[in-house]
Amino acid sequence: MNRYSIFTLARNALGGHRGWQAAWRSPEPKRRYDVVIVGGGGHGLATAYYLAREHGITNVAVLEKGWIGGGNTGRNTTIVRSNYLWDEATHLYEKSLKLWEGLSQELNYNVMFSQRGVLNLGHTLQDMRDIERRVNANRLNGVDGEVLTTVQVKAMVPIINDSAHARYPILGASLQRRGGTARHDAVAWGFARGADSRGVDIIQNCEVTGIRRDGGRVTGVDTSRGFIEADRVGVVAAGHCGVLASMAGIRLPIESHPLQALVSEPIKPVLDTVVMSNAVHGYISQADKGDLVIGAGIDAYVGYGQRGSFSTIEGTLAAIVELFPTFSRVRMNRQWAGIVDVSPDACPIIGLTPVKGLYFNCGWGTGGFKATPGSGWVFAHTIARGVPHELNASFSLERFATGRLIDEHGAAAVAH
Amino acid sequence: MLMIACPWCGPREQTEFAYGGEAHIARPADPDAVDDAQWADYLFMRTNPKGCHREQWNHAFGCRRWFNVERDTLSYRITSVYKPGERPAEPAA
Amino acid sequence: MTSGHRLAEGGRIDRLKPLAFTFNGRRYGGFAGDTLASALLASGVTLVARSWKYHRPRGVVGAGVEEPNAIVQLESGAFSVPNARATEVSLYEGLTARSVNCWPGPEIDFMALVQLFSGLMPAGFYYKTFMWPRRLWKKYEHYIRKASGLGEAPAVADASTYDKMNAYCDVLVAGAGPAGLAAALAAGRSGARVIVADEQAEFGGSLLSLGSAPLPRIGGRAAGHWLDAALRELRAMPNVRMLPRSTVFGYHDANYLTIAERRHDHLPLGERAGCRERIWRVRARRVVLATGAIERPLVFGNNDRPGIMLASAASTYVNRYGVRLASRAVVFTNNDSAYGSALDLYHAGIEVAAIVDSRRSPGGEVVQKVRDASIEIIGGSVVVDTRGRRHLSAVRVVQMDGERLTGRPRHIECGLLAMSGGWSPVVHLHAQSGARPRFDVARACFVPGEAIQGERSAGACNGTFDLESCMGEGAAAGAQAAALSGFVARATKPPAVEASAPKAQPLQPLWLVPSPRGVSRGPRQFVDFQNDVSASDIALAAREGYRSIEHVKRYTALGFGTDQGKLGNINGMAILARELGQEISATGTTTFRPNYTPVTFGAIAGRDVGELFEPVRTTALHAWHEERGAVFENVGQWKRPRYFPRDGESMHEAVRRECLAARNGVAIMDASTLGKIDIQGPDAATFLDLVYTNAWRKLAAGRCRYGIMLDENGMVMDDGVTTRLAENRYLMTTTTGGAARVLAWMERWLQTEWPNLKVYNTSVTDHYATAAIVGPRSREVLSAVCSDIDLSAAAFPFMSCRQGAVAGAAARVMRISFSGELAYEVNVPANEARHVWDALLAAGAANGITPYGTEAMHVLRAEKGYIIVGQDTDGSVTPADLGMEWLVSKDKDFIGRRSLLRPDTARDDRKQLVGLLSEDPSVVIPEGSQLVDDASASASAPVPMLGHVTSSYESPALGRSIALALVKAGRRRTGEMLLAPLRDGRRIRARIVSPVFLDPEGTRQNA
Amino acid sequence: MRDTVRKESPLIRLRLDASGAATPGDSILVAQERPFLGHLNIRGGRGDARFAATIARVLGMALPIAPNTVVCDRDRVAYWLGPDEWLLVTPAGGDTVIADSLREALRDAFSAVTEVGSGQTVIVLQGRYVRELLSKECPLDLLSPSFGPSACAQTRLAKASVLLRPLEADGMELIVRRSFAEYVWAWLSDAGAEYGFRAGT
Ligand SMILES: Cc1cc2nc3c(=O)[nH]c(=O)nc-3n(C[C@H](O)[C@H](O)[C@H](O)COP(=O)(O)OP(=O)(O)OC[C@H]3O[C@@H](n4cnc5c(N)ncnc54)[C@H](O)[C@@H]3O)c2cc1C
Ligand SMILES: NC(=O)c1ccc[n+]([C@@H]2O[C@H](COP(=O)([O-])OP(=O)(O)OC[C@H]3O[C@@H](n4cnc5c(N)ncnc54)[C@H](O)[C@@H]3O)[C@@H](O)[C@H]2O)c1
Ligand SMILES: Cc1cc2nc3c(=O)[nH]c(=O)nc-3n(C[C@H](O)[C@H](O)[C@H](O)COP(=O)(O)O)c2cc1C
Ligand SMILES: [Zn+2]
Repeated sequence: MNRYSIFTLARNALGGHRGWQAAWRSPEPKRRYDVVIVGGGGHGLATAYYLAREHGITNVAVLEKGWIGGGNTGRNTTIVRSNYLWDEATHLYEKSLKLWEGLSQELNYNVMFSQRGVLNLGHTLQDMRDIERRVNANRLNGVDGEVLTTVQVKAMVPIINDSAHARYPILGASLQRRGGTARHDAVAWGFARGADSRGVDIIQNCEVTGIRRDGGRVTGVDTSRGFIEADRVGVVAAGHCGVLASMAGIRLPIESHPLQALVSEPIKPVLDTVVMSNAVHGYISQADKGDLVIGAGIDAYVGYGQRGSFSTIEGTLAAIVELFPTFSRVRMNRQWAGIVDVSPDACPIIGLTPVKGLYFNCGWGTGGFKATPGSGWVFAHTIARGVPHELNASFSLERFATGRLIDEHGAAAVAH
Repeated sequence: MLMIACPWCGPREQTEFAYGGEAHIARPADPDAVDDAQWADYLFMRTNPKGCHREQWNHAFGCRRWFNVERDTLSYRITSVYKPGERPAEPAA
Repeated sequence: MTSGHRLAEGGRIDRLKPLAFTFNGRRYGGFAGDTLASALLASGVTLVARSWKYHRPRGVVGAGVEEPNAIVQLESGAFSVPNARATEVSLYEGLTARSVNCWPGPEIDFMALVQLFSGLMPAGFYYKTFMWPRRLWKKYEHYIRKASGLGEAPAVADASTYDKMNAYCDVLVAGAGPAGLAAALAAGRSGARVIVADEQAEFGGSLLSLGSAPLPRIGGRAAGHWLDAALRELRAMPNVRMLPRSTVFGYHDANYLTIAERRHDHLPLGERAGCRERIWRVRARRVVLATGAIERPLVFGNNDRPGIMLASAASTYVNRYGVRLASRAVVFTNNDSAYGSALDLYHAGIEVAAIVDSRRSPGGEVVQKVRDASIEIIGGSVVVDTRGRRHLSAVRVVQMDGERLTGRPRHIECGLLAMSGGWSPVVHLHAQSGARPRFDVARACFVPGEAIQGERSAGACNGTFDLESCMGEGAAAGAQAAALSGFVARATKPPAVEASAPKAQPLQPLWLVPSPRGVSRGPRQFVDFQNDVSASDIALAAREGYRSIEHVKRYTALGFGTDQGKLGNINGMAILARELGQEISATGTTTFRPNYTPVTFGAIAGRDVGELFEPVRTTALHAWHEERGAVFENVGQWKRPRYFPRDGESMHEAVRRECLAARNGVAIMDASTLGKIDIQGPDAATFLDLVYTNAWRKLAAGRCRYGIMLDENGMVMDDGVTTRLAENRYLMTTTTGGAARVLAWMERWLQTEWPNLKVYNTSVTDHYATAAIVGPRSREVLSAVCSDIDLSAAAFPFMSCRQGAVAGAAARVMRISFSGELAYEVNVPANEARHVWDALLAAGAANGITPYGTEAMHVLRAEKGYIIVGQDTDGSVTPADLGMEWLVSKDKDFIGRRSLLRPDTARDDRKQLVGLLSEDPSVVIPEGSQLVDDASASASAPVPMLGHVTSSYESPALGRSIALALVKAGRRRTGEMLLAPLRDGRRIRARIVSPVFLDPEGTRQNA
Repeated sequence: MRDTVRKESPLIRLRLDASGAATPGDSILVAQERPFLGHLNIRGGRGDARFAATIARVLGMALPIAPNTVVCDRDRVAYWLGPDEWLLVTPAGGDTVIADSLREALRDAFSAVTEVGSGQTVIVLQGRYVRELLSKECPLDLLSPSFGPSACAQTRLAKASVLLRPLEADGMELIVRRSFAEYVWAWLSDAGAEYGFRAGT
């Protein structure tokens, strides 16, 4: 593997950059692997990477029906934070955040993880109570958090509408300074390169069309490129996990919905912080390229079309202009959607299934990008050991039968 | 942007409606007769298909009636609309 | 014949209307009808921008929405527009614009120093660098950010307003070139409702750019006359709506299209009135796409210098705007259409030094015409490089044999290079509709594929490039669309076209001009001008394994710009295909998404900002509250008085006064926002038994009962008091925020799960206003205005309801209490509310009746340990958690019951509602505080938490602070001391007590 | 006694009574509130043939059976709201008497009659551009001639629910909920400014 650095870059510049190797190979699938990972999004690639790195399991294939990172990993608003409400969620996302903090160096691939701070605005008295509760819990859990007044919010984000006469005036906010954004595509590519260099086969344009089992055990997967044998299969297919579950004859408490996003034309830097608002429902950051990256709402209906309703975009931009009146004349350049896998408690399902050797990692819904390294880390552990890590033990499928939900809806914070 | 034919009011725009999720999930007649897993199945498990989906909609800004829609979740095309208690029209051969 | 850079005659500009404008601080002149781009070119300004990454000098390349380079900041202050395309900006008097992304200006740009390092900056270089040392990334990124972005967001709020319109039509025609106009005429004549939209200021599309030379005749008259007549006819049709300056920017499901109409920006600032832009949301039965085609640039060395532009753009500047682009030009092409451009230049008096044609032996009618004009044609040759500092000065032409360059290079001096690599049909809307364009090898372009929705493409966007066929297709598509919408379209023959584009010789695909030194070492061959993506970047991406066109797009930023790759994408795809040894069809396109061109946020937000962002719901007593100086709180969409400060009072003082009045005298509150649902029918009790946890059948008429309802997961979702008005009639109250949700919830169960239950629900939230009269003196006050109800405790006990007249209004009076005091809630028709309220205040004046708001209400209820759903619960709380097992019937089913039996939900050590008393009674524990026990208080993170404070107040009645909290196994811990560690380092000690702080026996409310 | 009760309409705070009369014209669009009318919500008829007959007998008029239509009878208008739901709008004060007699007559039928007159109000718009104005944020095809007198529709206007009824000669009646009335009015006057929106009495 070529090392990436300013020196190798300079050296290659002399040769017209013709010396670079492929970041990952494009091998033909083998007949058998120790572990097959279904889904070449960030989570699947991270799982393969950590399987190889942490557990020495390298006879692994990542099967991706399209191009790696082309699912939600490549179409999300890239917000990373760990200030969740419930302990279980906080610990999982904090593990992830810690991994983010060294990820570029670890992968030798700059994923542009940018800790520019995440603000969650409060607009009602109850919002503020919830913010207090969450920030207090975060700090006791060892996660950084602050509660800001309106004046402090304004000082951080001078262009925000702090009018007391706004329909829903800003009453304050929570701030996690270690939160921020990352370059989504680079995350997929960096993990792919890391996994590939440790022997993992990344196989694109390979759609899993069936999950074979022998009684209660998984034996492999049928794909658009033939049958691939494996006695451990980890499914990390986000919006498509329901489809894959039905291939294995199991049902999941998941619905797949379109979640839209949009970007403005690139403008000079004006917004240095990630701003999220639940009550006014908009969230926004400015990418390093200059475009404003804006998350639009989720459409209520089940949808696999990677597109949503225009009315949702209208509502989102009204919220953005309400929060940032000076953005009124900025123009929207492009919009798109992903397919998010929403669970009843807005928390993921990571663990074993009734089928032996078959593992699922899904339900990240509108907020799993930030979990990418952590999710891969715990899932690798779960697959390697056959039991969940303590960080994901609570995120089992059984919780829906026992009632032990981890209800992040209660946090009254959008889960991005 | 869907156009949904309310069985009473006729075609109306999506923004007049509220979505209600998968249809034909019957509440267990005797909840005590089912075990926790079966109850969880009723409460949470969804078929969530990529393709033909039968789902509930409510004409919230109109006649406030609930009804069923059969819709393709990939193309978003609506293939049938029918009242509660009815079955969808068989697709024309 | 010419004066400077403007032709003496011709074009659609009005030379009698000169306009002055400012660009980069210098004043220039133009004419009405100009765009900013044409006016700049006619003023001799060709260097208008610097490129995004390398800060290379750039000029105008196109003449329309495809323009990647000429991005300007228009105006300033509240009128500022970032990233306007000079080619789209209509000139007006006083226009001010400046270049973006360069400092101090495009001529001298210090940022251009980065060109020295451009070798270190191939595609994706940042993924390989800026990683060490780790902590410096923030700094690196700071500079990366500074260098990025084009224009600037305005610094002040927008002064303009925006509008939206819903519209239905039978036929929507997108694009009003010859194909679109033919379609609109055919459909319009049938009587169908037609909308025809075009993004340009004038209708006519490519007809507006026709030169005087090979001028086609349509229907026997000059093309311009045909156009005028067509527009006259369309304007006269009442069923046709014409929308100029209107871009169809999105094609959504179910033939729903969105159009952005720009109504203002072509006017001088002082003349702008009404809304600036209007979004049309169109439901079309059928759609005719007639969006034309965009010419393709050619990819060769240093193909980005100012002075190099599309051949069709050159024609447009000459023909439509009368711009004399240069004195000497070279044309570089692989197809016939640029020959027309050469003739346009020639007829405008521009010397055409040569046509460089990659085809070995160009021939045919148009070629002959060029030969007749004594223009040299250099066949089988390509331009491989160009010269010039800030403007093109010469091109280097080499013979090409297959892929090989041969022979001696030849330098030709010129100030304009007009290039044409063929045409790309604008298949964007077709693709957005869900259809898949397919690559047509013969025509070497993507053309529309099979339609998925009710649309059809006609004209150049369909890959049809001669005028007569374009019009024929348009007319046919328009007639068909009308017919499919149920109209009878008379089969009118499309007008005959004479002398349109003469029979063409086939184009020779030329996606990448071979580079003399190889793609990676030779001069940069730009593919995407805006994002500085060159052919070598694409090759590098392919080499590094980014093989999908989607990866290449994301790795190189190809097509990521404000132009969305309208010029460059196709060349990029073809270059990638070549690198991978694939067919172009195998490489495919990236996904076409809205918006076709960028749309203003404000327009999409429309009126839903400011005052109209969300409805403000107010009660019938709102005016009174305002008069009394209430401070309001948002509760859902409602405005509720939070407290009523008297002169100079703080909130604290006001709330204290209000609470004491309720406890000691009499106080009054507007409770109208509570949801009220009139439930009628023989099965009403059965139904209530299902939606509430407790039992309802035995409640006597005239009696009230508190109930909580659960979601099916067993968690508390709402609560309230319901009154049995009659045998088969109940009046349910809900929380303010929950009213709509609860009604919808109940309707859903009734209609879908239990349709056999005979129950009707009717919302009466708005019909009744409610005044709560609270306090030991409340009976006295009420009796003064209500003589026909016996208010004595015996005749009208707690939790019952009576009908009678209050201040003359027909009222329902409920003796219920959310404060623990003797209290009455008076419901009257809202139209009569103010009358009754005034009477109650007058009657209570002697007793010092005190209006109170939600804050005092919260204190009063907390003293009694009454919960607020949403504050003391959060969607994960069961009745048992709240200590309300007594409200949960064991003898019947109800929604959520089964869930309560699950092992986790039935645990008895869940978080439970308790009271908390801080050790220091003067300390109010902040709401949201987390609670820990002594043992873990000094532990390091993660500190185990036991629960949190949900409500916390100073209680005037108790003379100390009180709080409610949810605590793990809280009831068992009663008496234990917990700690609330605050963020400021303080730790508040508090003891767990019963949540009922006041009058647990209920003597006061039963008084 | 009741007569002495002072009433206030949902739009009282706008002081429309002070705004004077205006006549609709090409550049003027006039809006008026019709306050204090009687509004009765009537439910019933699910599988009960007698219901319609009883209503017709008591009211002396039939309820509209076709969805989204109205039946007008002198000064009363009955609106179809749903397959078992109607709205009857009567002159001021007329609702109480009718409600009582309906309840009496429908004593044995599964039905509900509910006064909602204070919970909503009527706004009448008049002028050439009324439908265009409403089209801005109402998703119905209002410019279609099929939405004419005798039709009605419950729909959405911006973020409020409204019940629309076309009147003769460019008129449109809007029935809105009390707590949304000021919002709807504010929206109408903002969006209607370009058509010369005026309050009339
Ligand atoms: C608009 C939007 C905004 C968001 N914003 C945020 C945010 O700000 N912060 C945040 O933390 N999260 C956010 N999310 C959520 C986040 O994107 C996802 O949770 C996360 O990226 C999921 O990663 P993944 O790797 O599990 O899924 P994906 O990246 O979707 O990967 C799953 C992969 O599985 C593949 N696949 C599916 N079926 C098959 C099959 N049968 N065979 C083979 N392969 C298959 C898919 O092609 C896909 O590539 C957002 C999501 C969206 C859509
Ligand atoms: N000689 C050649 O090779 C060649 C190639 C291409 C076109 N042509 C000529 O060009 C003409 C094509 O006619 P046509 O009518 O098909 O196209 P056109 O280019 O004349 O008209 C298309 C119109 O649609 C507008 N438009 C495009 N997208 C739009 C959108 N999303 N919203 C609103 N407006 C939009 C454009 O601004 C333009 O005005 C013919 O005369 C043809 O001969 C010739
Ligand atoms: C964080 C982020 C920033 C983006 N910025 C841009 C941008 O500046 N320009 C652009 O054209 N698209 C941008 N996109 C959108 C992509 O072009 C693309 O629409 C998205 O990845 C979804 O893929 P699809 O449209 O091919 O389905 C961005 C996407 C993301 C997730
Ligand atoms: Zn309906």
